[in-house]
Amino acid sequence: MTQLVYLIPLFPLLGFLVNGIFWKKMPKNMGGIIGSVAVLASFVVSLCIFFEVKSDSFQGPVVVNLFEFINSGKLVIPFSFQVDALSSLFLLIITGVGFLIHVYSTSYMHDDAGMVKYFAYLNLFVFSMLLLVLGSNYLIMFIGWEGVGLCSYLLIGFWYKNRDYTNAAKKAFVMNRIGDLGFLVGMLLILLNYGTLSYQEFFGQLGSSHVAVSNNLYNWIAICLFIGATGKSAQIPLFTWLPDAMAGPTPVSALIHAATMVTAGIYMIARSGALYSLAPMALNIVAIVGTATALISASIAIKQYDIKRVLAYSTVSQLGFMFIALGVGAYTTAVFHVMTHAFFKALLFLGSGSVIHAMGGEQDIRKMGGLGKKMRVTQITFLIGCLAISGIPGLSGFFSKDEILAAAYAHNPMLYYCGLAGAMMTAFYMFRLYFLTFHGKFRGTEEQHHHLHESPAAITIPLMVLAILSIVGGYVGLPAVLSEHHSLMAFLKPAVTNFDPRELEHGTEWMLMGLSTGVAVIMIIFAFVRTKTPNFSPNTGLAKVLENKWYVDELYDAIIVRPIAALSKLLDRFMERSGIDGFVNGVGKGVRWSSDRVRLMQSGQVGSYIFVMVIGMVLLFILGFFWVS
Amino acid sequence: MKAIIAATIFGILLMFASILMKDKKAMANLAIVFMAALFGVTIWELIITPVGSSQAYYNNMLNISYYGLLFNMLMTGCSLLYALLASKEIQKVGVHVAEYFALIFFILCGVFILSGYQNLLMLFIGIEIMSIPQYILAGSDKKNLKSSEASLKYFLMGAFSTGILLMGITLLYGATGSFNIAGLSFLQSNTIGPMAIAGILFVMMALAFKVSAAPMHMWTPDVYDGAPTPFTAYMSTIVKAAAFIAFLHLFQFSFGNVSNTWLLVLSVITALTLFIGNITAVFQQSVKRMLAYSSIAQAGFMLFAVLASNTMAAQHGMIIYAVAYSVGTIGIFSVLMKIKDNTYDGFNGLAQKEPLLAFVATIFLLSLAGIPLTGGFMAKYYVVMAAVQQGHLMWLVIFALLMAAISVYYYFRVIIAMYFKQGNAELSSPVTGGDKLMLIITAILVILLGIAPQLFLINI
Amino acid sequence: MPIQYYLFLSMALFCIGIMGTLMRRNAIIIFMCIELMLNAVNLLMVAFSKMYGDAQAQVFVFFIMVVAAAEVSVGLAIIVMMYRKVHSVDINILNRLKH
Amino acid sequence: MGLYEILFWFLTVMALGCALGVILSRNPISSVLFLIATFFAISGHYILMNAQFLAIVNIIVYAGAIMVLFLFVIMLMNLNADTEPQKNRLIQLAGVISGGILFLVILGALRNVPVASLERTNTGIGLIKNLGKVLFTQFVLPFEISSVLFLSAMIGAIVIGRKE
Repeated sequence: MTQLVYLIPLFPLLGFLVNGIFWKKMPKNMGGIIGSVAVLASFVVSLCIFFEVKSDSFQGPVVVNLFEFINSGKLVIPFSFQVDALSSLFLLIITGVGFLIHVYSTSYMHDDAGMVKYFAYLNLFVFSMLLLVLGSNYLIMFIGWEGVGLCSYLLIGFWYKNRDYTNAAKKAFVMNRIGDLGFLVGMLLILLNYGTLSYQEFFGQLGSSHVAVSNNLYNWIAICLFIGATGKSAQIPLFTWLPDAMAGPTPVSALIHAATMVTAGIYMIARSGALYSLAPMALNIVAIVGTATALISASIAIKQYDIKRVLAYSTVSQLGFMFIALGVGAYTTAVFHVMTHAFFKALLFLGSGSVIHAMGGEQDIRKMGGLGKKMRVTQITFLIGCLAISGIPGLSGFFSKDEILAAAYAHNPMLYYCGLAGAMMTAFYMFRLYFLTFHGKFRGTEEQHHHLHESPAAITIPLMVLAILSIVGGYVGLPAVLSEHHSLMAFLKPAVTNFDPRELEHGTEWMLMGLSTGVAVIMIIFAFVRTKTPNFSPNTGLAKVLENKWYVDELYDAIIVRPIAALSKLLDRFMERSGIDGFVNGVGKGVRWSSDRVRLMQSGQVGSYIFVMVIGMVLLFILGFFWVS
Repeated sequence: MKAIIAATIFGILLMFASILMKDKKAMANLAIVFMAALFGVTIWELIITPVGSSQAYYNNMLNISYYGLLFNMLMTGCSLLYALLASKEIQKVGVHVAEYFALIFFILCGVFILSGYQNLLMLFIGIEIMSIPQYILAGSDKKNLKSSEASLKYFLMGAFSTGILLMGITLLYGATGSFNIAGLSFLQSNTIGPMAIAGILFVMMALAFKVSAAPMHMWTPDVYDGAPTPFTAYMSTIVKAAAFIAFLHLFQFSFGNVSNTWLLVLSVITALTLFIGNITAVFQQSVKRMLAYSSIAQAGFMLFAVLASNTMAAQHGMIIYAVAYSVGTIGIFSVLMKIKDNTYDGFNGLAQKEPLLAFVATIFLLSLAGIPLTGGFMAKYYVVMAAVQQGHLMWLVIFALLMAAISVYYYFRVIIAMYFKQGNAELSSPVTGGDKLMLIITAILVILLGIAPQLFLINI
Repeated sequence: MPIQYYLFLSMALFCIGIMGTLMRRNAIIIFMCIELMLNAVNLLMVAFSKMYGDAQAQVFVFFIMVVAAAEVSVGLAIIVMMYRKVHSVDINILNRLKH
Repeated sequence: MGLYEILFWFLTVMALGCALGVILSRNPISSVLFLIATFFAISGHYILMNAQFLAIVNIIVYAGAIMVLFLFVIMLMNLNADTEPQKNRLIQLAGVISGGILFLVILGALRNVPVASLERTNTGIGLIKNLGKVLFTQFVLPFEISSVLFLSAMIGAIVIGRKE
């Protein structure tokens, strides 16, 4: 069965091709069905492979060679897939959640003229994501990595009639490219020092002595890869694109910006666990960045009024939690949280989509309220999601978050307290959102009120499935105090090198669990009290800073975007706009005379071009003659 | 050698055919048939040559290797693609259709010489055979003052660079007493003196001019902008690739021995080229001009192959880059030729009006930007990998990647205009079924290069 | 005569040619300066030929003349074409293409 | 200082002086004439180096054909000192300085070139017979290929020169 792994990305690719080629002629429903069936087929194959990997007879990772990709002298890179516990788990998450979101989209996007195109993009995304997790070397991972970035760009900008949306898409793409740069450099460092990009060969050489390297190299490679991860997984400093990316259709936010693509960075680091274990400095950086992201974005989420933005900042914050887990070496725990987060965050996004659908496109929670009466299913499933993310015992989020906190505590109590503060804020903003949306009085217009209705089955069924998963998803990884057997960890053990947080004393663990639960409950009650009488007066002081997202975008604008634009403009003038005249004119009237003179040289065109050539030649000659020798 | 003779003969035949045939379209079709025949000749020559062998001709004037023949074959293939895509536009430029095509055949003759020269005289003649037709083609749209201006500018600067090249060749001769670049007495690391270094630097500058590398790039935007678009497409692709193969050839066979003398200078040139090309492309308002600057930026990447000329990956990378860049650029230019207004605004809303045109244009732009699964990515990957293997160039590689990230901005501006903006993109001529077919084939080639680059590196 | 004398003479002529291209605005004069550069190269080539006692370099000079002749015919044709349009050979008026 | 040296220095001064005349004279016609004089000086150098045939060819081809073509064009356009646009002094100065720096840089780089003296004896390689032999044996390929160059130039004259 593992030899058939190429089928998994093949189905979405076919779906993309069919939908992409015939998007003008295809009936809308047909496009949705093709898209969903393609992902369903992949899901079925993934399930089969998952069970095969899970069975005892499965021996180690299987590498399936498809064809030779690059063959150049010493370097041979095949196009091959690697099947092991880690990739098969991600396959399930991607295709499973992906399928539910496809089904949801058939209803959600029904009124959109570009529905077939939308499904084509979505399938292309699933294809790229599968490539990312299936590849057996960093190059294929990178191809998938860029592919998902491109699809995210296309889907964020899907409703391109709004100018802000295309800007958001551009921002997402540029930020991702900056991160990709780090990834690429890391990849090149590996290539330079080890002559291979394949996971198995690279990790195999890591510990061995014949590649004489210092720990510094490990750290550098690990940091470069992590820069890539910060871009894709929206960590500080490259996180501002994710909230803006909410411009895309809601199912896209659920699939790409919550469940799958943004977790690619976690996948990458978990995959490279063998490397990170040798790079303590890089791990510390990961942990610190993760903590900072978790706290800052959670604090921003507290004061947001756009339902999707709250969820977006919450996603950033949860990703921060995952990075904390990675940073303390608990890779499986991070993967565990990826899984549970995929369930409950997809649920929350889809729930918010259902709300937005009912409200006729309104996303401001100040204009909602009391929706619970009209939308029972959405309310209940949303509540389950909120409980799960807040870490209420018995739901999936509790188990994974608790494991992260325990691991952090074992590593460094300081990290634990920060994490706890993050969890506290999470519970508050989620329930603030929940209460403002579903309870109290309706604050929208009369017309919206009239239109309120529960969504159709294609929307509610995925909600219900995800709600069930959000409840039971955590039972694959019970904490040590409750069970001796942590099935997820046992499953991932062959694929992921790991630190086991369960070495804590039982008493300590009970205490940690109790503390986080207690805090969550208190915050929920606090949120309930605060939202009883909603007060939307303009914010002042810290709240205003939070509402404006700590002014991070403005900061970037001032220190990066503007200087680059200015430099570009300057060069443009200086080099090409026959422009020393322009430059000199700008200095003032006093130099107009000389401006006139200088302009004569520049407007000489051919003459000035040859002039630049000669000057350049002279300088390079000086460099070549007197510098080198 | 067969290809050189065939290209010349086809060119001459076309000149005579223009006496007999007055119909432009028939002329163009005849030229396409000839081009296909030339493609056949290059394939035949490739097949009968044993893998990895090389054959010297006429007292080592030429030394045609399998690698060079493969390059010839691929470039002729690209020329065929170009002829098919652009023949209608070429007919619009002026009345001398047969002459234009004859010049293109002569340029190809120069290309074939440059892929296998072994004597500096052949390098000089090859470059001139390639350049003089370009001066003429640039000025062929006589109704348009811009075209004449481009031609004159190109001519003056080109002649200037010829002087530089000749000075370099003379100094190299003075230092070694030989014109044979693979000769035993030519440039050995233990005997190299200041005169040889001066020669190397002069030749490097002149070749930098031909591949439009900074600081010798100044002609590029003006000439590419002013020349008739179909000829810009040819000048910026096949001709440039040939200049690069000449560059690589020289550095691989002779200058490679003494790389410590020029590596720093060439790295600085590469960095400058990348910087100027990418940064200035950002601020352009005309897509045609943006493509001119982007061709400077792409040249910066191709210089990586020259920098690492002694590695296998560099030689593979050069072929992949030449093909990927040529095919992608020919593709995007043939889309550009269909658009009436060459500014970014001219592309607004193209996706609504001509979805196929917009789609293939997107693929070409993605390839130029180096997004994975397109040829452009593979090409960049190969050359960067070669530079990494060479060592000592990590700073340049990182800088190049940064610049590649910037390049996404201006390539994507076109995509945004096509897909995300409202507008009524006007076409200069209707897109026929044949055009569509050719564009789809071109796009498939771009993707194929990205998925299976090995297909294009037959046996090397 | 030491070869240096010819080397420096030729370099001096070459650089005078370059100065000329930088100083003048008349396209024809610029072109003439380029011819001067080519002649400087020819002179040096012949000197080296004498130094090595090798006829190759003199044949090379031949080819340079051949190419120069071809370039002149094309170049003057282009200049004349330009003159017909704008009635000037001043390169400063060639500024429709910029930015 | 023998006749050889006197001739050498005379021709050198003449070549440099006339070259300066080319770039400094205001009247295009005198520029052309100065250039022709430079070519004569260079031909004189060729004779000193026993490249007799090249000396003749240089005069016939360059001074005789190419420069006459230039003169034709200049007279056709009726250019003279008054119509010749002049660049600004500053720019001219910049041109002189950058050209001069280039000269100095090359001079500095090449000052250590090993000294080799050119023999005064006549080796006979510059005779038409020897050159012909080399040209038609060793260099036969470039000789044939340069015909392509002339074909292109011919086409250029047609495409560019002919009125439509």
